Amino acid sequence: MSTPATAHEILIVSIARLLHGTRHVAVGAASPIPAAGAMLARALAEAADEPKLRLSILGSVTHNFFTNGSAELFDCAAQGRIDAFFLGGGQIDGTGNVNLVGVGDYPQGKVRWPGSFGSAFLYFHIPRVILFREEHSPRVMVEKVDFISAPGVSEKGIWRKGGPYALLTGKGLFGFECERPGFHLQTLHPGHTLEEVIAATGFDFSHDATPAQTAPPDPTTLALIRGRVTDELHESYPDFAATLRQTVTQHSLKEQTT
Amino acid sequence: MSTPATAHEILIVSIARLLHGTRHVAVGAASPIPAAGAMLARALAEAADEPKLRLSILGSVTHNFFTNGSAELFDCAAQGRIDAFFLGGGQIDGTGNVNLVGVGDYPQGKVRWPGSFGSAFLYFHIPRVILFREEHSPRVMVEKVDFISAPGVSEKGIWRKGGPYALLTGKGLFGFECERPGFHLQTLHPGHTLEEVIAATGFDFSHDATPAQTAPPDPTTLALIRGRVTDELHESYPDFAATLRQTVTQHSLKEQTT
Amino acid sequence: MQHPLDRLAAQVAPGMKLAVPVDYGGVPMALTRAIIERDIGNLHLVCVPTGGMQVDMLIGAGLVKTVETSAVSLGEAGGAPRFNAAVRAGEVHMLDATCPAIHAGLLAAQKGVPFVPIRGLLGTDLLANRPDWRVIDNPVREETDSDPIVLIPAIHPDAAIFHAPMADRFGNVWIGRRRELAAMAYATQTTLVTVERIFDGDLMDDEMTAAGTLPALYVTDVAQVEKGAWPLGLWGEYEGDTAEQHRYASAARTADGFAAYMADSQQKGAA
Amino acid sequence: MQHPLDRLAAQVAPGMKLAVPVDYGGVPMALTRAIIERDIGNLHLVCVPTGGMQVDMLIGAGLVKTVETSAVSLGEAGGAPRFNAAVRAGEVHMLDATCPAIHAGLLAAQKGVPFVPIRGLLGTDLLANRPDWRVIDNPVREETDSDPIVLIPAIHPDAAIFHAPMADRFGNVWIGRRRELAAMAYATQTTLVTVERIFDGDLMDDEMTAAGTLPALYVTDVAQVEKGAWPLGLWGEYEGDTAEQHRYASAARTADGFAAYMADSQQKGAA
Repeated sequence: MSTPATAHEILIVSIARLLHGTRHVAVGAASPIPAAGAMLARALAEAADEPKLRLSILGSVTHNFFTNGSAELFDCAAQGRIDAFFLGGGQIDGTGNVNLVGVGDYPQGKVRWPGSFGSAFLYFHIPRVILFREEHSPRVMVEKVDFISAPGVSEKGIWRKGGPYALLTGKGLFGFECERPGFHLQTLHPGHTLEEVIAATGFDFSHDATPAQTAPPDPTTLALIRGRVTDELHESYPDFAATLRQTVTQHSLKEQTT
Repeated sequence: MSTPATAHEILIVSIARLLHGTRHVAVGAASPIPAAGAMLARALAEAADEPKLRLSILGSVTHNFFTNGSAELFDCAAQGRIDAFFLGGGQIDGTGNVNLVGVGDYPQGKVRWPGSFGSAFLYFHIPRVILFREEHSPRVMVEKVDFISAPGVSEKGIWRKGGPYALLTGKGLFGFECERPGFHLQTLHPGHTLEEVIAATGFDFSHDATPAQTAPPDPTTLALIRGRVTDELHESYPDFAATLRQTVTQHSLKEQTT
Repeated sequence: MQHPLDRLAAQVAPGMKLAVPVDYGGVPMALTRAIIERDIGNLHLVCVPTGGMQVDMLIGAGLVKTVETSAVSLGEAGGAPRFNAAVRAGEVHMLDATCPAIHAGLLAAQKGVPFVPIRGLLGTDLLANRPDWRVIDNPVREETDSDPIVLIPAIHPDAAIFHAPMADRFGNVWIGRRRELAAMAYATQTTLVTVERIFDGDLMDDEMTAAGTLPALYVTDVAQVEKGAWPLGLWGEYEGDTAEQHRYASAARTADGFAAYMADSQQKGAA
Repeated sequence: MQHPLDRLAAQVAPGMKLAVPVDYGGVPMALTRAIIERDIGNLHLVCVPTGGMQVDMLIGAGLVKTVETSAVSLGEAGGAPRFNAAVRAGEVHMLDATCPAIHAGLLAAQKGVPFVPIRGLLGTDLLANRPDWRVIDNPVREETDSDPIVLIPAIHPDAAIFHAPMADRFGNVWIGRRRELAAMAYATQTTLVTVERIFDGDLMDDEMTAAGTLPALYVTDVAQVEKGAWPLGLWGEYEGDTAEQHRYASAARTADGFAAYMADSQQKGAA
């Protein structure tokens, strides 16, 4: 029997589920877990004989389907050709606002992050934007972001075709409800509790009395992650692919010794 | 002694004079005389050690400096990188309006021509637009065009960096005076008279009592036209280059027999 | 077995807004004849940015309702006879434009914006006859005086069709420096391409070939048709057949001459 | 004899608005060090669309007055330390943008129009802090309800600088599919390029090479500098030197560390 899924593998399978039914997913340059999730979704679609999933990884050679310079990703999104994308965020708040700029009063805040990148545009254009941040702590999941790089919702009458679809963290998976607006805790990852998530989250969110657990990948899916997906990852994220392999081994050793 | 300049050679040298001091000249696909004039201007600039003249011939392989598709010519003009261009016109009127669309009431007129091409844009952007039409008759040189593809002048407050610089026909050369607005006959080509030009022109123009004659090319310039320029023309306009050669020969035979 | 050309033609539906390339840019003439055979009518042609023999033939065959163009001409072979006759007879609806306005409309579609501004055009009868084009006072002007500027709304063709030198088996198409072909594809959801040959390999694998490639992402279907642009030429591949172009130009001067030319050419195609 | 790099650097003047490429797009690091040696200050950097080590170094050297960018980061090597410190200290004027807004501003310059519209951005603090960006009611909307849309004014850099694989002796530069480099050049009147090697021939002579070529028309000057992007990589040519990038990232955490790193690297350059 194979070793149980690691925390990273739980994230990867969660992402693959969120991407089910999409045709073209774009992933940022430094996003190995979203890339792995998309690769898994592609492999699963192939196995189920569903339409092909195309994956564009910014900065990758093999997964770069663009030939019109760095503007093409944005044009492509605006043409409705990208179904899903990932956004991180130094701060994420309860209405889905994302802050990639810094902490404190802009511009001379206490902390400066790189900047908003394409978020202020892509959040409006791509139907399934998955907010992904492993760190789930009160400093990241805040009540109100200090700077809105990209807003979670827009007023009626504002042109908008995209927005938050889910929030995936190291502790759980949230859906986004546009009407409220706000997040709803869907599942807790194995080993995490509702109390822990409430304590780690600076914003209010809705949840069931006893949230379900994030289902681990079934054995076939797990085998795909550890085989094909890890191999495919190697080209764009060699370090992360190595880490994935190592974690599984350590995990397996730990299982054997306990 | 060489044969005197032919009518075509008078046009070619006139164009070269109009282009003096330009750095980049664009020429339409079916414009052999403007192309020859530009090639001569380039050769003269080289001989005088003046800045290099660049010549873009639309549709030519050797003279195509563009790599961004058919929009690039217009972008390039808008960036101020094209100093001179040529416009023809089914009708041209006394305020420099150009009609490339047709005769009669638009759209169902008596005659339909191809259409306005880039004129409605380039006339606003390129400083020296040379109106060039060999046929100088009342049906071409009209009092008022039936359809304005591109206006000769614009009201104050309209953004405009370019416009008519000269009108060159088979009979003479006119300058354009923006303030009036209107054309001023500068020179008559050899063999043509003021009376003839007045009769052939549907619009009023100013002129001296006794207009000067268009100066023929000096022997060195004539040699350049018959040598280097005709050779260069051959790539883009083989038929016209052959015609040029033939005309000179016939001209020369005629001279000898008279 | 269905000919690949028929497979492509079957994806063109009556009433479509169809983007077609300039005469020297890669005109899919074989596909055009297949469209005429299938009698796919009521078309709205968007010429990028001018039209030629292809447009004249489609009009002559009675398949065109609207022509959006900055010009239609047969080039060296003269005016476009069926086009000119149809305009005079009021048989086609004209949307006269200027080249960069067509490019601007496609660019707006590419960028996902409702319009793109353009300088020039003010005071023309083109603008006077295009109620869809708007004039506004430039909102970012630095001086307080007014500064009118024209806005060109996005052009969203239903399909783009063109002919190119090569494609690979993954659907990537090599368009070289004819980037208006990419602009056409970006602006639409259906792009149908004929090519001279199939490239054995992946055009995206090498930076040199990739630089001139329209990615498969934008390409709906590809069919190999040798001499697919004939009697027009294809840049870098072959010259136009000027004798045939003149033969068409003189035949098409009358509706009957046009019909005879087309019947003859269909017969040749069937042979 | 003057080194070609000095000839290029001499064409960068204090106070210029300088367009610089994204880290993986061909950053002229050798030219950047030449600019720092010459102490050309008061620069307004336009990052197309993000900046990295180049921007951080220029800021660390005290040469930057304004940064117009959608992000500055050292990528795998972490945050950009001199940039972050300068922003916190209020030493640089920030024009925070989003990637496609930078592209839109350059596009407006390329097209010779005062602005280009962009979807999105409404409700962001980016827009709130950019009084130069305008919001208007979409004039071509079909419904009568209001439809606010952002206009990005044209960005006109004084010069663009980048590094590319090759140029020919006529000044044509091969940029492959990195077409934002062309966009930078179109938008400015001065384009200074360093290249790995000189192509023996005319890049415009062959459709295959021409497809990825920025024509000499847009290129002011070219200098051959092998490994001109080091310690960054150059697409299709060489990988970035990640050890050196990390060495920079950790040295530049303090102003002194940065100064020591730069002195060391100038010394190496001189040796």
